[in-house]
Amino acid sequence: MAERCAVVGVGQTKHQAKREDVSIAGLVREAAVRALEDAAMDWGDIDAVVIGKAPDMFEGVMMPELYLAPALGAVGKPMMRVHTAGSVGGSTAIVAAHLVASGRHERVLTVAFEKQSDSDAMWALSVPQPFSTPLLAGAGGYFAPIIRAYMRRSGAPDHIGILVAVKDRLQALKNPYAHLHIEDISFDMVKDSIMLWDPIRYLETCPSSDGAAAMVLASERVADSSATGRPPAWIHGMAMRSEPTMFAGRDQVNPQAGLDCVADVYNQAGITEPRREIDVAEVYVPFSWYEPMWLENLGFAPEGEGWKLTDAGATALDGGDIPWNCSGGVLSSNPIGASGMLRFLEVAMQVRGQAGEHQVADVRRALGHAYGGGSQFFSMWVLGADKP
Amino acid sequence: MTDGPATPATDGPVTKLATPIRIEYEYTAGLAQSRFLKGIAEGKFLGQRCPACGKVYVPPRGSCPTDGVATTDEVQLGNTGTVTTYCVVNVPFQGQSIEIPYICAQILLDGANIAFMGLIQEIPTDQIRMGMRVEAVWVDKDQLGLSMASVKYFRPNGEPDAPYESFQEYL
Amino acid sequence: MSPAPTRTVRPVAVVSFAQSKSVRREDHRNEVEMLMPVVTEVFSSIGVTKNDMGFVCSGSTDYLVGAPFSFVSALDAVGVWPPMRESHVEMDGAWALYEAWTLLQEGEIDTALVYCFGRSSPSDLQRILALQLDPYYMAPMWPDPVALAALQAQALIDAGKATERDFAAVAARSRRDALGNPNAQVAKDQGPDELLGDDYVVAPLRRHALPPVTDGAAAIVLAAGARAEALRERPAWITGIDHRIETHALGARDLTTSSSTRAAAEGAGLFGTSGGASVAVDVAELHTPFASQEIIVRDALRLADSVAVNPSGGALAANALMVAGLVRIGEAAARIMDGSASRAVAHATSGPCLQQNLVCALAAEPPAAGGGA
Amino acid sequence: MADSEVLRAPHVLEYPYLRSVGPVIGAFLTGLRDGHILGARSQSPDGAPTVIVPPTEYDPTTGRDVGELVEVGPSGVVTTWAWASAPRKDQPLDRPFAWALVRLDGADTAMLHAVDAGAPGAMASGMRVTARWRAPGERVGRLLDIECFVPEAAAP
Repeated sequence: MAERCAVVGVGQTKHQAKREDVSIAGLVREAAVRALEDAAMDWGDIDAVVIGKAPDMFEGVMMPELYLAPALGAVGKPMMRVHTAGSVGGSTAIVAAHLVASGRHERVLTVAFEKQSDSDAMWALSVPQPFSTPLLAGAGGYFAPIIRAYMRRSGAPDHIGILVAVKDRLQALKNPYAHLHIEDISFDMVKDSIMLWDPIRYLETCPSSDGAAAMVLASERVADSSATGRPPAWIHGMAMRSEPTMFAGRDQVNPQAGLDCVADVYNQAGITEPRREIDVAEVYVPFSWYEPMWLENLGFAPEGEGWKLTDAGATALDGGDIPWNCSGGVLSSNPIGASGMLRFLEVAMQVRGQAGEHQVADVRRALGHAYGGGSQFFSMWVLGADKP
Repeated sequence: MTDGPATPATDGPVTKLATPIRIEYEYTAGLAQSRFLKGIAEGKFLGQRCPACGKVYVPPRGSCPTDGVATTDEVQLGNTGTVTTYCVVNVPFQGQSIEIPYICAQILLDGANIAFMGLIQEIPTDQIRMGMRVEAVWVDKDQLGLSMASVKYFRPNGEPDAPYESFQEYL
Repeated sequence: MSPAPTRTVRPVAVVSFAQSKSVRREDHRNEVEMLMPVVTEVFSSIGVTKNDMGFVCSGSTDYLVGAPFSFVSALDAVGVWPPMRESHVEMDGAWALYEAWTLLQEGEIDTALVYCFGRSSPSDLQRILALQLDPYYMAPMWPDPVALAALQAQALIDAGKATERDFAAVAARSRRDALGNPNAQVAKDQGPDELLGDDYVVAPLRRHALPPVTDGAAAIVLAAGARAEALRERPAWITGIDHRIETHALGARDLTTSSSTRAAAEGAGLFGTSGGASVAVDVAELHTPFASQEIIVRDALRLADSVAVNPSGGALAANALMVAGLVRIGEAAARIMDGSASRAVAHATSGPCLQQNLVCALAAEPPAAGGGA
Repeated sequence: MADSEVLRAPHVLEYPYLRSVGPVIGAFLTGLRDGHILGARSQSPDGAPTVIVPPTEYDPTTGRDVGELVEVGPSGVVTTWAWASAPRKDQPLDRPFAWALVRLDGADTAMLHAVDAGAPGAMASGMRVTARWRAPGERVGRLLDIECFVPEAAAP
């Protein structure tokens, strides 16, 4: 009963630590205007706007969609604001896509952003609460023990995380929008970087970025008559799943919500052998070790064997059979609220053949993935070059 | 905090605007957290059991996250537990006075069905292991208060390591 | 924008509604503890559990709690295990309901839980809401929502559209009607003349024209088609729902009208195909926190004089931030479910001076298949 | 458990946000520091030329990019007002004042600011007001470089 929906325009900012040349609205408009230009549309063509970002405390603006409505051409239109923690960029795109899939609208602009340099990400993510004296160890202190549990369970050797960190930074060199461009990135450079949260080294972590991402989603009728000269990227499947932050017996290494979410998406897309049927994936990897963990969670490798794909170079743009994060991924650009949408957007670029130097040849189907909270909120979509 | 108040540019274009924000709240701990903290102030760990699934949560949050029902049955837990997993922190954090490197571990208290994050001391950082048995070291009685700061840290208690199978479902 | 092809609207109804008793200060419970009994009740009253829900969607804001990710622990009040389809909007629960309604349109799921919570008491709402404003040009002056609503009220007076006595009459009627609402926070029987003796808070708004500061939570279960009929003898069918936003720049708006409410009402089919000079629903629940705003929204919805407006007492009787909009939909649906109304309209608002508005039309009869929404 | 047994504690959410402002807001704030008020040329939805004050990078109604900046004010008309008899923390004035939307001469939109009028009886929609500037040395490039507006008749 759902209507077909496709991505017909994408836009993103140059991501960097501090975008001191723009206001919040200026940052968001930079991505939105590029998406409209890519879709060969103007503000007036858009039926509705869906915006997402992580906590409002990053910018100190409560429900900033109110202030941003005119900046996004939303005056007189429906506008929604999504917040699902780190997965929000993906969830926002999915909420927007449902506005089309439900038959509600034909052209929806979806935007996600973070301008964390207006404050300090470390502060905003861990505002201390009374009565709790949290062991101050940052996000890495939360995720490092989970990574150690993965290493124990899988028997993965120590160098796997380094391989991912090098691969994604090499790929970022081919993406002009990426925040980190480390020209001389090497195995030894990552290996010798400071061990922040053993087993996580400094260069195995994501940066903190200002940035925004935007897409125009369209109905079949609009996508078929698109004047952009680029093919639409059709949604073959999309899903969200959530589970509680903590509960007795919770598997944080291979979360059930991730398993359920990807099973739903593959089922919608008719995918039974993801490694063979998916040509490229953009997966939310904020710490390098999450690549092998998600390779298993997303069905590209049996449980305990994801690291073997990484080790064999299967996930590299250069020579791999299932390239992951050709854009450089979250390890190279991390405007938190937009990071998930960038994954969704990058696979649209791959399917539409507009990824430039980091383009994979002949992409027919691609997986975009985001997660957030304590590995508990998941959003994913599969895009394809063919109409589903 | 990385930036102090803006110092105004007296000439040249204005590129920054300082907008300090301060909001004051009265935080209410709620029933479950209040019970837990009062236990802490008496030097004991109080958890709550879910009436539906029987799992024991500590610190309790008043509801079972999988059943969505109130957890009202109070359970006193022991002072010992098992390290399920850990990391070694080598980076200083603002507001954190512990000397680096230090060990951050997930600790499964005996009788509990959920692990929580705690500091491990009195052991070199390269000797921490998954499965290590540990005990809570409390501040002096007259220093006990309504916060987890009443637990100074955990330390090895000398028992043999717990077998991996005994805690693997909590990873 | 070229017109969309005609599409089929899937009938979706409110089949259960629950809310906490609205209080000035929820003294001994945190957000999860306040929400849990509401979720329990919204399920138990129709004999379902969370396992029967195809989707969960919530609305809340971190700034009320003063901590990031405050919606995450609220999930513990539901118990999303095994994993569930779930989403959250940093908006009033009315927009969470809109998201759920949209998903239900696709036909893959038949049920959804919508909930929201807001404790305004821990801090100073007048100060927090200043953070909703343009961060460069308005927020640094810390204008409070009463001041902004007062600018709007004065504009109404200057335009000859209302008087201070009209504001008092709205407040008097709302608080008197609230006497019949066991969940209301402010209810009393005072006439407009008496209320006009109140002091100004920010002139021209006197104390009585302001909403109370409220802690509360609410939940609704939506169900589609036959499932709705199986769960509730008389479901409150959503015949149309839509929302619109206006510019944030107060000085670029006509504050005496609500073009976004009008457009949302048109989108929700409230005016029918005739253009509807006057809308004669049985009940209207309007989320108008300030008495002066009811006059604007009532006009935007073209409500006939016969319509019972805010029989619950409305936002002047209880106004939990992020909750009061969904409560309007719940209250309107409750009138249909209990048989006292056949047609109703509910309205929710967000932002300064009615910047963003949602309109939900409800009826005892399901929407005709094949019609516009 | 009795209410008195529930724990409470003060919690403060505080941060000194330092915002980058971009070219348009930046030019406006620079103008304020230097003692003049700028608006942005734009077009209404029906194409009529307009001037937006305070200026944003985009038109507040159509969302389109704005054009060049032009000087407006420093006097204008109150389009609506509200009397704050008990000003709150951090608001523009610490004595009773009027919040007002002020449409400056040469502008088509009104800006929110304070009017120091002494008493509500001195306020009316349609009245003319003029900016009261802070001393040049106190101006740093923010909206409150205009301390407030005052009734034009009362201006020196």
